[in-house]
Amino acid sequence: MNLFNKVTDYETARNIFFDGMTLLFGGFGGVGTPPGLIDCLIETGVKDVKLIGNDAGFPWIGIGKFICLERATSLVASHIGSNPTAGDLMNRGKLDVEFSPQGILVERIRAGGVGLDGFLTEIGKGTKLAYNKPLIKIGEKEYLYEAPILGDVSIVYAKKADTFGNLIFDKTARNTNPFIAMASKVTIVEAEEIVPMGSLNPEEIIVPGVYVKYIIPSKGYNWKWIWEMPDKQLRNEPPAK
Amino acid sequence: MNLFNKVTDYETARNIFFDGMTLLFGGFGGVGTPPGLIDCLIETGVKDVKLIGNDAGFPWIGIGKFICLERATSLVASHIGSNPTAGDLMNRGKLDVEFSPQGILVERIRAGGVGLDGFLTEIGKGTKLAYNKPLIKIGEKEYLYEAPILGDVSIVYAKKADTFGNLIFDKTARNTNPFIAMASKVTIVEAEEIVPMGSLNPEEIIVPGVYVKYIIPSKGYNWKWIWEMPDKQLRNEPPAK
Amino acid sequence: MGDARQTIAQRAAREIKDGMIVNLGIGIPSIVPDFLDASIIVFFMAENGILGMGPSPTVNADGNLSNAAGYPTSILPGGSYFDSATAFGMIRRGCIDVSILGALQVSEHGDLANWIVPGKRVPGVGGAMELAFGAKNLIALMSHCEKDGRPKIMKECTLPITTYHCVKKIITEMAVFTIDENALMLNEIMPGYSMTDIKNNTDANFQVSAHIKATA
Amino acid sequence: MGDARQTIAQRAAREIKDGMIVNLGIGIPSIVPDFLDASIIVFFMAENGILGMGPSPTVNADGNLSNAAGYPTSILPGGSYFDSATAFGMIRRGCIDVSILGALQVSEHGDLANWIVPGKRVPGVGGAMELAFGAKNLIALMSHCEKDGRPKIMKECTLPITTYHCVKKIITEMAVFTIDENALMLNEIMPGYSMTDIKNNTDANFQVSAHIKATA
Repeated sequence: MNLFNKVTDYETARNIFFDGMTLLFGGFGGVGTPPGLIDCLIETGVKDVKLIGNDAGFPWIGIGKFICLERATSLVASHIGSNPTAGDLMNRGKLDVEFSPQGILVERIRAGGVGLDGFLTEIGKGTKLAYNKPLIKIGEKEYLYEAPILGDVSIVYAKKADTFGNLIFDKTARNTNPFIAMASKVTIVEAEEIVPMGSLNPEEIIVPGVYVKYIIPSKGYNWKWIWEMPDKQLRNEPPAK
Repeated sequence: MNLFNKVTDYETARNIFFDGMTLLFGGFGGVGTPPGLIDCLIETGVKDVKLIGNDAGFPWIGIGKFICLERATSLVASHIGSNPTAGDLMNRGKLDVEFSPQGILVERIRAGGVGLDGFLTEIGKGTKLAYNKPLIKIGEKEYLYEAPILGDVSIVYAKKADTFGNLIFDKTARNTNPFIAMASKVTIVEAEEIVPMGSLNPEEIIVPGVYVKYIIPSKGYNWKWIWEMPDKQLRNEPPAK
Repeated sequence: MGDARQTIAQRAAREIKDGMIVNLGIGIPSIVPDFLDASIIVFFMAENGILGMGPSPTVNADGNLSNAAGYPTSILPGGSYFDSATAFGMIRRGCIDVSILGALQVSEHGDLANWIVPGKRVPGVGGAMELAFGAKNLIALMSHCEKDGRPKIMKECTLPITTYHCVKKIITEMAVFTIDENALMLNEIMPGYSMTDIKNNTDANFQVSAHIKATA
Repeated sequence: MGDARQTIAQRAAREIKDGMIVNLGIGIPSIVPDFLDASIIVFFMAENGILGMGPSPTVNADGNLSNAAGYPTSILPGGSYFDSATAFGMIRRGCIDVSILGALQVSEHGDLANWIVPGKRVPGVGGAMELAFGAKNLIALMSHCEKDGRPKIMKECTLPITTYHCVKKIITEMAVFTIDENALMLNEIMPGYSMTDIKNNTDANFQVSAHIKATA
């Protein structure tokens, strides 16, 4: 069943995280962020983490839970509006936030994941987000250079993984996960279901197993979704440290 | 059934092709090249066509049938080894061939299809294929700039299309088709089966319908595959003009 | 602002025609589908990776089926799921007929500011830059003024710009403006408001359309 | 060359170990799987877009299930289909344990020439540049000499280079060489050939391994 020795447990995951690592996390507003691996990350006590992912989650949801603990030193994301604590940490100089246009960010992660050395775009040209990006002239036009992103560790949430690491996703929980899965030295997948090789239709596989190092069974989301928390006060409060 | 007026016939396709057009064709060694649209292209008599696709097919298979008629002026491809006539035309100065590394070519088509302005890579640096490509210095390293590819018309072969143009493909006939489908002003899909909206599982759709303008029913491949033609002589002969 | 949000979303829904591909940003735009005529067929896409969103479910909400705001949605026949790189590919490539975004400020030239209030509110840029760059038609929705009464339609934005010269239409609870060739034009006055209200609450030069109407 | 092809492919098959991800180019490499021990599990990938290829089918060949040479193949449990951009993503990203390519010439420094004979044979570069660039281990397969007897293992390639300093091992019908730190080393002499044959047919400086063996 575990021919490639990829199927493992949270104990293994715990030993992969390290202080100062660049951590890529799948998910979009917490949807598709692996809940068990977030808790595992929190339990390890790792610090000085450089985070890269679509957004800061909500204080109780997704990567937001970890951000609120002030153990990340930087975050590259497209927005942090749903997590007031992240904005607060940024304004207090405790979290270095680099904003990237959302589609540009996922393309930078893809570029890393597929071994390209970055790309050119006009998006963001002339705005505050372009301040640290080289301007490249091709013909008569100038473009921003967007560098590829590669991480030390990626955490991914999948609907099903087979024992080779082939992945499929569930509805909009797919989002950034396929490229997050490709862009780190070590990719850990939390899967709702782990199935034998041959159980997945080869046409429906989204991420081929070559990119996946570890697979861990999930117990599913363990947070309340934003629409399940009518109390606005409660929503915006960070969890206890 | 045809709510979006995308489902049509070869008569419509015939009127879309024009002299001097840049034509992007799906397929890899003819596998996944739309046979009905190739015949339709041949019948129209269009000329001075600029072709872009993975390879030159075989003399009897895929785009090879059209190339042998000497109505293409140029071809951007990764190899033409399976179509001796293409090599012959190139050596006689009748077909301007630009070779691109295979994966770089499909990424250039993808870049066009997803609205990026090209990318950087080290692949091909220092070789004859790099002669016309800008060298871009980022930090201490130099990279080749690879420009995006956009076509006038794309021809695509799909297993199933729904009436909105959502596409799924069959096994290795997928190859370059998803990105060819995204990278032209007008995309025509030849589909083995056309189904109502809602018939395809939303998780398995490879190309969302927004990229597809026309859908035409296929009668399937009408050529013999290379392994079905044991006569080596016959294989390499171009079809009668 | 509760009622104003409804009013704005309801008016915005009328911009959406049969067969269109539509993107809705977070905030007010995300409630626009609730005001659509059920007879028209529209493909709503969201940048997290869905095309063909249906109405928000009232029961059995699924955490893995959400719009770009993180709220539950549904999928219609012909819809598809994909990764967010594919979603932004569509956006940059010009496949979106109309994009409806929330705004913090819009200038009379169509400059959009919607990603940051330095030192205070830090929502972030999200997908707005790509949407503003790629959409065939960009509509900005916002309350006409700040809570303290300061106008949000201005000669020049005071907040950092998301994208220059991109907004084609502004819908507030007071009015509908169009922006064409960099000129702002008042087209509609919303119910309960007067020309005087709009003049007093707009800090921009604008013309008044010869065909101006009170919105029904 | 019929027999030589078989000999080369059979020897190349021994480079493939349990659990490896392997890419095979067109030509001789495409017949390597036919010589694999059935007991080992290998994921063959091809750049058209398949991972987990099985043996070539002898009946019921499917035109839509082919290797990168356009010939029919099959898929094993755990295999997947994808587009060719994804295929090359894996290749550039270093996911391929061993890549086995056909060659026209290889230099003693490991330079590979396999895409064009100017004015004559024009196969084209295919995916060789990416494979040579990204694979953890690159093995070149070729007949030891041209049909007219000219050596193909040389001090410097005379044909245009595909990728510099990339070949780690050369397998011909006469011999197996390794290339390490730019130095060519003879490791094995194939059945039916002698050291003299190899010296007479190789136009490159090479050392002879202390552990040289005749291939069983």
